[in-house]
This record gives sequence, C-alpha cells and structure tokens, in this order.
Amino acid sequence: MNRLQVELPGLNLKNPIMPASGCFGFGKEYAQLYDLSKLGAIMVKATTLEPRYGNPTPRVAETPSGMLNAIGLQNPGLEKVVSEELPWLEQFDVPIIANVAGSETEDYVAVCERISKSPNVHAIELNISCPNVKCGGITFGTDPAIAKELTQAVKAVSSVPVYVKLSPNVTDVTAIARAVEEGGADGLTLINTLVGMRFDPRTGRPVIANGTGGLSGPAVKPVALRMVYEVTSSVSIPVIGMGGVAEVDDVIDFMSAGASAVAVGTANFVDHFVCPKLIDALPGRLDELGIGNITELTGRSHRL
Amino acid sequence: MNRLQVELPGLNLKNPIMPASGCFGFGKEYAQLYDLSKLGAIMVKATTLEPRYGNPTPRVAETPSGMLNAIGLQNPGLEKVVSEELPWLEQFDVPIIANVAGSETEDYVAVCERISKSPNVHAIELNISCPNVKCGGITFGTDPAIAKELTQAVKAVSSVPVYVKLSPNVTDVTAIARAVEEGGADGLTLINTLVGMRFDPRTGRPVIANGTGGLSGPAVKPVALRMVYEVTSSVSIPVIGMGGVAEVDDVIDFMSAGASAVAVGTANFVDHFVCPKLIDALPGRLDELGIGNITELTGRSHRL
Amino acid sequence: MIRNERMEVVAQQEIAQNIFELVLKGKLVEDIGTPGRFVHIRTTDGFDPLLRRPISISSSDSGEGTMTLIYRAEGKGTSLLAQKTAGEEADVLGPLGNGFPLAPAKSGDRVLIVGGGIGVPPLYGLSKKLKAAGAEPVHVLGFQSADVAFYEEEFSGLGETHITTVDGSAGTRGFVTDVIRQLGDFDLYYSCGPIPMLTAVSDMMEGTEGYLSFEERMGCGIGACFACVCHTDANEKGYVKVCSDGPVFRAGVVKL
Amino acid sequence: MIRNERMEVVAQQEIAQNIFELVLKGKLVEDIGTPGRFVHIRTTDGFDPLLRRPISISSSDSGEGTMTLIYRAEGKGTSLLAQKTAGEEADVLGPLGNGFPLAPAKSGDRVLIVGGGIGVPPLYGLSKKLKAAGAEPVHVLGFQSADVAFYEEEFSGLGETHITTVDGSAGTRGFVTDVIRQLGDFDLYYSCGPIPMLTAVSDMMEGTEGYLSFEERMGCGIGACFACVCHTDANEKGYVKVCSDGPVFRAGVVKL
Ligand SMILES: Cc1cc2nc3c(=O)[nH]c(=O)nc-3n(C[C@H](O)[C@H](O)[C@H](O)COP(=O)(O)OP(=O)(O)OC[C@H]3O[C@@H](n4cnc5c(N)ncnc54)[C@H](O)[C@@H]3O)c2cc1C
Ligand SMILES: Cc1cc2nc3c(=O)[nH]c(=O)nc-3n(C[C@H](O)[C@H](O)[C@H](O)COP(=O)(O)OP(=O)(O)OC[C@H]3O[C@@H](n4cnc5c(N)ncnc54)[C@H](O)[C@@H]3O)c2cc1C
Ligand SMILES: Cc1cc2nc3c(=O)[nH]c(=O)nc-3n(C[C@H](O)[C@H](O)[C@H](O)COP(=O)(O)O)c2cc1C
Ligand SMILES: Cc1cc2nc3c(=O)[nH]c(=O)nc-3n(C[C@H](O)[C@H](O)[C@H](O)COP(=O)(O)O)c2cc1C
Ligand code: FES
Ligand code: FES
Repeated sequence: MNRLQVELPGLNLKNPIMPASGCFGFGKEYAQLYDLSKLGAIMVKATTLEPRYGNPTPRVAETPSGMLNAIGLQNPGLEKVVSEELPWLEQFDVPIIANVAGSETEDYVAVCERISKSPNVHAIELNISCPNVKCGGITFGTDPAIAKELTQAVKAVSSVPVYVKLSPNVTDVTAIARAVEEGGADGLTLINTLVGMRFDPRTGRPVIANGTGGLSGPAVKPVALRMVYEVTSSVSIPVIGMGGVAEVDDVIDFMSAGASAVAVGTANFVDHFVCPKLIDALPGRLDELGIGNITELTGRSHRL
Repeated sequence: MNRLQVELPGLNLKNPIMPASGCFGFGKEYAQLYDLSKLGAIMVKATTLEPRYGNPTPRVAETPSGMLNAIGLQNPGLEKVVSEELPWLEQFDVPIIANVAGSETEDYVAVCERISKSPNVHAIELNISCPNVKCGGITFGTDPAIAKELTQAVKAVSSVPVYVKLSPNVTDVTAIARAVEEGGADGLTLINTLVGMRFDPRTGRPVIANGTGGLSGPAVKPVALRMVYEVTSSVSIPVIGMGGVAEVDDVIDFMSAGASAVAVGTANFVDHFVCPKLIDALPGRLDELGIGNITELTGRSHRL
Repeated sequence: MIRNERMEVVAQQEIAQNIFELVLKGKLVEDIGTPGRFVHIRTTDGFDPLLRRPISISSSDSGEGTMTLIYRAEGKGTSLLAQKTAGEEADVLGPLGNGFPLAPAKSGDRVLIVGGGIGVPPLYGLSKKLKAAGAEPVHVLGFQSADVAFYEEEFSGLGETHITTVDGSAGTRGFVTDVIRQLGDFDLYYSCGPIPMLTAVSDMMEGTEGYLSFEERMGCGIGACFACVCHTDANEKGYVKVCSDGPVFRAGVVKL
Repeated sequence: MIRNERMEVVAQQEIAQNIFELVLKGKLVEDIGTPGRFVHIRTTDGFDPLLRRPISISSSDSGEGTMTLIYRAEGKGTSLLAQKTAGEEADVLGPLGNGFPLAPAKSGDRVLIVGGGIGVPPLYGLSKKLKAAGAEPVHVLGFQSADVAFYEEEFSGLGETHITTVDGSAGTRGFVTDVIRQLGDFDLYYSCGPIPMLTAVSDMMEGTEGYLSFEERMGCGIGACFACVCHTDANEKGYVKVCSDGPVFRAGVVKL
C-alpha cells in the first residue's frame, strides 16, 4: 500500500505533488535535474490553438515573498505540443494534466478535443483565469454563466476528465466553482495568480512591460488557502490546491483546507528540487502527525 | 514652501504619511515613542456605535511577508471615542481621519453625524470593507449599489468630507469606486485587507480563532498598487493608498500609481518609528529623483 | 522610556536542547526596572519573518548595561535569532509591559515561584530581586524532560528548588502541582508558563495573593492593535491587553 | 550536469565601490567547462527576497575546485550575498547557460574583448582561455567612474587593456566605442555589458564575427518559465531564451 496515493477523476496519483502549469514548461528542463516519474503528475504549460510569442519583457518582477509574471501564455501551439512535447513526456511514468487556454470558446474546444486524445494526457486543466492575456481569459474566469457554458462545451468534446482552474480575482469564488460544477467539471484547480503591479521608483513606470502581472509565491498562500477552504465547503468535486506551496507543511495545510492534491509553482524557481523534496518529506511528516494515508488529511479542518 | 505638503478635501497635510486605521489605536501608544504632530494625519481605530469586544484570540498570525488579523473592530464605542479619545488627541497639531464601521446604514449614519463634529476630525473614512465582521461590512463593500446608497446617507449628515475605504476582495474595484464617487464621496482609501487563512499543520485547525483573517503587509503591496492604479484611472476624486507600505520607495510607488497620500499599517508593528522615518527620508529621495514638490509624483505613471 | 535599539550581542550559547541564552548590551537596559518585562525583537532586516518576537527579560545587569534573554529556537524567527553571534547586532524594542510587582513581598515572606518550560526565564530575575529584598523564594520548575531543562543551578543558588519533568528524566516525574502540594503554605506566589499550568497553580493557591504572567500572540507589542486581549473576570466586555496592561496580572484578573 | 549545491565561501572582498569578489568552492566547479556561463544564487533561506540571482562565473580553477564571481551589491539579494564571509555557505544552482564559444578563436587571432560595468567579469575567464589558446586578446573595459572600476591589472596581465570612464576619472573619458574606433581590425570579438553598449559595439564591428552576452530578468534560470526570452532577427515569432539558449549569442541572432 502506498500511503501517498491519491485517486482523482482520470488521475491515479503516486503522490499528491505536481508542478503547476507554466512553472515547469513541458518538463524537459527539470528532467535534467531529476526523474520526472517521481512526480504525482505534471501540469504542463498552457497550450493554445496557435503558437504564441507572449508579452514583451521584462515579464517577471520580484515582490516581497512573491513574484509577478506576465509571460502571456507563450507556447509552441497545439500542433507542436501534440506532436513533439507530449510524446517526449511519454518516456516517464507520470500522468500529464494539459493546461488549455484560449480567447474564444471555439479555441478552447478545438484544443481540448485534440489534446485530450494524447495517450499520456489524463486530464485537462481549463485555464479560464489567466490574468495576463488581454481578451477572453478574464471574462471566462469571472462570470459564472460564461464559465459554466465553456465547461459544458469542453466537456462535450474531451476524452478525459476536465478540471477548471479558478481565478482568485473575484468577489465570490464559490459562485464560479458552483457554476462550473453544474457545467460538468470533474474537478477544480485553484488558485491562479492575483493581479498585481510593481513600479520602478526612479521612473514611475510599471516594471512588468505588460503593466500588470500575476502575483504568485508564498505571499499569496493565505488567500489560496482561504479559497480552497471556501470552495471545498460549497462543491463536491475534488480540488487541486495551489498558491505559495514551498514546504511540507504547506502541503498539509492545503489538504487540511480541503484539497485532494497540491500543485507547486513558483517554488520550483527558488528550490529546483522542491517537488521531489516534498514527496520525500511527506511520509515522515505523516508519521509525526499520526496520519496513516495522506487522503485522511483532505478536508480535515471541515470536520473539526 | 513645504514641498511635502498635500491638500485634499478637508485635509491640509504637512506630508502625505499617515498611520492606517487599526494599526495605531487612538495614538496614545505611539505618542510614547514620538511626537504625533510630525504625522500628515492619523487614521484612528474603527469606531462603532456601541463598544465592541471583538473576536476571540488568537487574532493575528504571521504569513510570508505579511500577517492575518481578525481583531473584529474592538473599540470603546462612539461615546467614549468622542468624549475621551479624540479630545486627548487635540494636544497634537495633526488632523484626524475617523474610521467608521457599522452593521447597518443607521449605525454608520449615527456615528458619522456625531463624530464628524469633533473639532479635530477633519475627515471620515467610511469602512465598508472590514472582512472580519460577520454581518454588514462585506456586502456594503462588494455591492456597488449598496455602497453608493450608504455613501449618500453618510454624506447627508457628515460635517466633514467623506472618504470611502474600498475592499480588495472584489472582481472589479473600479465599479465600487465609481459608485461611491457618484454617491458623493470626497475621496477614496484603499486597500483594506485581503481575506486569508492559515492553518496549524499539527491539528488542521485555522490559526486565527475567527477562521479567516485579513491579510496585510508587504505581501499585498502588488495587489494594492494595481488597485490604486486602476481606481485612479477611473475616478476623479483623490485616493489615499495603502497596503504594504514600509520603505520610502513604497511611498513613491503608491503616488506614482495615482495616490495623493499614503497610509502605513502593518509596518508600524515591524518598525515602530516607520512613519517619522518615512517623512524624514522623503525630501532626500525627492532630490535624488529630481522632483520638487511631492504632489508632482501623484499619478506620474498614468502620464508616461 | 521605550527604545528601539540595535543592541550588541555580547554572548549567545545553547544551554539546553534548542534553548538559547542571549546576552545583549545597550542603553535600553537602563529602563528595565522591575523583572518580568519583555522586549520585542525583529529577527531579520527583510520581511520574512515579518513580525517581532516577544521575549521576556530573564535578568539584567545595570552595571554592565546588559540583559539576558532565554528562549527556545523553534519557528522561523527564533531560529534566525539563534544564529546571531557575539559582535553582531539585534534590533530590539523595549522594555515593554509591566513586569512582576515586588512590593507585595515583605522581608521574611515565603514566596512560591512556579515556572513551566519557556516560562521559567523571567522568574530568575524576579527571584534574585525577591531574595535581595529579604524574602525566601521557593522554586518549582516544570520541564518536558531533562534535555530541555535549564538554570537549575542558578535557581538553587537563590533558594530551595524543585524540578519536575513530564517523563521523569530529571527531578520529580509529573507536574509542578504534584510538588507544590507537598510544600506547605506560602505568603505569596508568582507563576509564568502555559495556560493549563497557570490555571492549575492558581486553583491550588486560591486564597493566597499571586501574580501570573501571560502569553498571547502579538502584533504591535505596545497596546495599539488589540491583538493580545484577554477577557477579565470582571464583566462580559471587560478586557486587558497582555502587552501593555500585562504580561503580569494579579491572579483572578484574567479569566482562565 | 546542473547541481544545486551549498558551496563553501572561501573568500569575499570588496574590490571596488560596492563591487564584490566572491570565491566559492564545491563540486559544481567540475562542470563549468567554457567561460561565460552563470550560476543562480539563493541569497536567503527565507522567502524575502524570493528569487535566485543570476551571476556570471568570472573565472574558475578546477584544480582548487573554486570559482570566482564578481558582482555589484545593489538590491536586496546582492546586498545579502555581500554579507557572507569565509566559512559560510551559499546556495548555488549551476552551471547554467551556454558560455562563450572558444572554437572560433584561432591561434594568433587578434580578438577584441569589450566589457561594460558589471558585464566585465565573465570576460576575464574568457580572455584567460583565449590567451592560453594562443590568441591575442585586446581589452576595452568601460566603467562609470574610477571608484567602480576593477580588474584592470588582471586584464593587463593577459594583453593590451584600455579603460574608459564616463566621467573621465580613469582611463579615457567617454564610451568603449570611442576607443575601439582607434584600435584597427580584429578577427573576432566578444562583448558583455548593457544593451546600448552591445548595440553600439555590434554596429561598429559589423562584418566581423562576434559573440554577445545578454542579461534578462529571470524566473527559473533553466529554460522552463519563458521569463527571459528575446526576439530573434529571424522572424516575428522567433525567440531565444537567455538562460538556456544563451546568455551568449552570435552577433545578429538577437534583435537589438
Ligand atoms: C510576553 C511574552 C514573553 C515571552 N517570553 C518568552 C521567553 O522568555 N522565552 C521564550 O522562549 N519564549 C517566550 N515567549 C514566547 C515567544 O514569543 C514565542 O515562542 C516566539 O514568538 C515564537 O516565535 P518563532 O519564530 O519561534 O515561531 P513562529 O512559529 O515562526 O511564530 C509565528 C508567529 O506566532 C507567534 N508566536 C508563536 N508562539 C507564540 C507564543 N507562545 N506566544 C506569543 N506569540 C507566539 C510569533 O511571535 C510569530 O508572530 C514569550 C511570549 C510573550 C507573549
Ligand atoms: C546571465 C546573467 C549574468 C549576470 N552576471 C552578473 C555578474 O557577473 N555580476 C553582476 O553584478 N551582475 C550580473 N548580472 C546581473 C545580476 O543578476 C543583477 O544585478 C542582480 O540579479 C540584481 O539583484 P539585486 O538583489 O541586487 O537587485 P534587486 O533589485 O533586489 O532585484 C530584483 C529582481 O530583479 C532582478 N534583476 C535586477 N537587475 C537585473 C539584471 N541586470 N539582470 C537580470 N535580473 C535582474 C533580480 O534578479 C531580482 O529578481 C547578471 C545577470 C544575468 C541575467
Ligand atoms: C511564470 C509563471 C507562469 C505561469 N503560467 C501559467 C499558465 O500557463 N497557465 C496557468 O494556468 N497558470 C500559470 N501560472 C500560474 C500557476 O500555475 C499557479 O496557479 C500560480 O503561480 C500559483 O501557484 P504558486 O504560488 O505555487 O506559483 C503561472 C505562474 C507563473 C509564476
Ligand atoms: C491589526 C490590524 C487592524 C486593522 N483594523 C482596521 C480597522 O479598524 N479599520 C480599517 O478600516 N482597517 C483596519 N485595518 C486595515 C488597515 O487599515 C490597512 O487597510 C491594511 O492593513 C493594509 O495596509 P498595511 O499593509 O500597511 O497594513 C487593520 C489592519 C491591521 C493589520
Ligand atoms: S500586541 Fe498590539 S495591543 Fe497587544
Ligand atoms: S528564466 Fe525561466 S526560461 Fe529563462
């Protein structure tokens, strides 16, 4: 019995730790550092129908215990992802969660239909919340009705379960969560980044060329934990939690708050071995906490 | 000529630096440390109609580069504030901004009418955004129509200009800003805290007794700057910016983003002399930047 | 007067497992006065960890201009503090809080002093002063186990000293109350430690004048933020602030 | 192989105003190979500052197992790094990036090496290797002023060395291009420094084979996050990543 094992729609995870989308490319770079088969899953970089160059640089800026990014969904486009990136990942024994972005429903549908047929793609992560792209993304993520329709459209064509990635930049995250659950989502992932800015005090100009960027890292963890807690109180589909995870107790906290698994984004830039380290640290920490299987942690705080 | 001077509705500020509400009590404690007459203004602790004990403890928890609080608006109530706290502050040459909270329109109106007659109260800060109080606050702060009505009601009775304090926990902060501007607000202050949680990994329980708390400190600065930028792009009343200010360049950044003055909250707990230090550091920094009067900074990033 | 001073680290050593004794030098020491007050320490110049850490003043030497703190290095802040070595500086705000009142102790009084774990440090400075004032301090100090126990010798130098450990690895096995039960009557008592211990001690000593030192999560440390309030027994809405009204309260004031 | 190693600080000294020379020892040095590669350094164990700092390897000594970095302590991260003293550790990821190609330099070639400010360090290791390969390096190093200039002697030991400063406080007053203009023809050139300098140098050297080292804000430092892309001249959507495709590119590849 593997006490770290977690079963989710479409995903049989060796452990609940996976790199978050956009922080791990399509795996090639981190594969130089460690064996990707160790990971619970991999959320690969957002894929769009056409290749995208993304935003001008600077695209990142450091903030206290966090960072801003406005990459702008740079990616090689559906064709290349399906013909090169995903097949390359097949050498590893790890399920892939394909993050899908677009500007219109048709884009999303086209990408999901095709990418969900790739043999190692076990789930779709529907990115309706990317704050760094001008049109589309943001309305999908902030309007419950639109989010629900998109979910339905994608569910109709996807060959694998669909997880919808929620934006934290909303008044009531549970309203969106309930809407996409009604739309047929198999699970949720949250949070994406908080919209933020930084300025250059010398010039008064924004540091990020795009003006605004998405805030991530330990700074946002309290907001992420609160939203995971709220969302898991109001829907019954499973949640993959993320936002500032960097230490083993962060994994414990996200699961206590209600998450079934945990994604790690920014921390991969700070400690490039953070994912395997978390996986290695979990059994010992479970022992200290007197927990047998990690699944017992999920939603613990709701049951107190 | 005082190059740090800033003129705002009801407020003639020696300098743009003021302690934020709830982080400075009614001034007595910090008066042991330095002369309060140095400050541009003081935003005193939220006042409610009746005395409030607030939430159970623990009420604060540390987070990466930030903190959560759920004080729950503990305060001695209108009568005592008006008869004891405010008169005590009259010995200092500093305008007071009275932060007013309530659960219903009638509370707000009653407190504003009375407190605005105190001789040293030069402005009201209408707290429609406190995330730590169960009823009231949060709806006032997240619904544009309700926020507008409340503003109108308070404006009708207040003897001094009214600044409305905005919540960052909304999808579109500019919608609330425009609504309260239409309601007659003389100015805006932002941001209040972001709703967050922290858990105790040993037990899975929230660390803050109230469950959720408000996130403040340097961690939230990127979100605060973005909202100040957005709001000052869409209204024409002045904004007092806050959220994570701790260093002189934070003051520069908030003003570049559009703020006319800046409030300092959490940083008062980290460096108890931060306000006078910022005030002393500003002239030198303006020299370095080649800026004559500090008012030239306001909204600089919008003009680039 | 409350100062914010970059104090000089004179010495730091680990005196038990993860328990550090830190000697700091600076002007702030001049104003300490009574034992039981505390300081608020910033452990990094950055913003993580953000908040100051409240640590009791264990003892002070106004001649040398030094004070001694004893603390457990556990979380982020105290672990950083434990890395400081002689010659470096520490960012200290203080002295803060009220401290233990000495006036109630008359010469010849038999005074019970009860400490639990990391609540023990401020009682050392207290006991020294009581002894100097002619009182007879009797110490009961409770620890988890022998490896985290400290200052037994120092307290023994001042008066009768009993150690208890939960696992029996030093002194009597059990809790401080097991020992106190056997020590007869006292004119006065002082205690500092975890809430369950304070409750047990004050229940047992009911009828005797006593002073308890409390801990609560703090923001400002000076009374401005209302983070550290405790209900009083007086009435529903009554409260005190641990940082500025306390940390020491007469037994019975704070609702336990 | 890319390692994440806690390397030993062998020495650190300030060699010009706010310019530090840091010598680190560890296994990572074994894999450096070509000059011009960089390392990514975490400057605190906490989360503020959060990101690693990219710093070029100035030179390395595989016998000693050490490498030397030269950097300006300016912001939060580099200021923390500058506080490290011999015997402490630094958290280093590397070696990263491609480095300068040595193959194009033939024995006897006259090679121009142009550095600007904090772009100068990696050129030192490069020049040593070129010299060892029998080429004749000619250095033109531009600084703001004399007090932030460094390594003039070291470069002079390897070949003809010209210093320029903006304020004329050392060497020729003006920019590197003012000097290069007078140095005649070269077989090859290498340059590292601010973008305006790279632009001016590559314009002036048009027609000569050259290699330029770029800087861009980084997230991961290994090619995974797309933070550090630059447009290429090739086509609209073409790009390279400074961290993993670079930081060194043949002149003309990156759109300036
Ligand atoms: C008046 C007073 C006097 C104290 N005197 C001593 C002493 O002499 N020696 C000693 O070892 N400890 C003492 N403590 C407890 C000490 O403040 C905490 O152990 C310390 O703050 C924990 O910090 P950390 O970095 O180890 O933990 P972290 O887990 O990183 O702390 C996170 C946050 O919680 C707060 N916190 C955690 N534990 C406590 C606690 N028990 N009380 C208050 N805040 C806490 C921290 O201050 C910080 O804000 C005292 C506390 C108070 C209120
Ligand atoms: C490949 C490469 C090699 C470099 N080699 C050297 C070197 O040998 N010596 C040296 O002094 N400097 C070098 N730099 C620049 C160095 O990385 C920055 O000066 C440093 O990151 C600034 O950090 P800080 O803590 O001083 O500044 P902060 O202002 O605190 O930095 C804030 C953020 O901006 C980033 N940043 C700031 N300036 C730069 C910059 N110029 N380039 C990239 N990121 C930046 C930081 O990495 C950090 O993420 C190199 C940069 C790159 C990309
Ligand atoms: C550089 C960077 C790029 C990102 N790109 C994507 C993306 O392509 N798609 C997506 O859904 N989220 C993207 N994200 C958001 C992360 O997946 C994650 O939701 C967020 O960063 C919070 O987690 P963290 O604090 O652990 O980084 C990106 C984040 C970063 C920092
Ligand atoms: C302990 C604490 C108490 C607060 N109490 C109030 C309050 O009573 N009324 C209010 O409008 N804001 C209150 N705030 C919010 C601050 O005024 C400010 O808006 C927020 O903390 C962001 O600024 P900062 O990051 O500088 O702290 C409180 C904040 C803290 C940390
Ligand atoms: S800690 Fe702020 S009032 Fe006590
Ligand atoms: S820094 Fe991440 S791709 Fe270059």
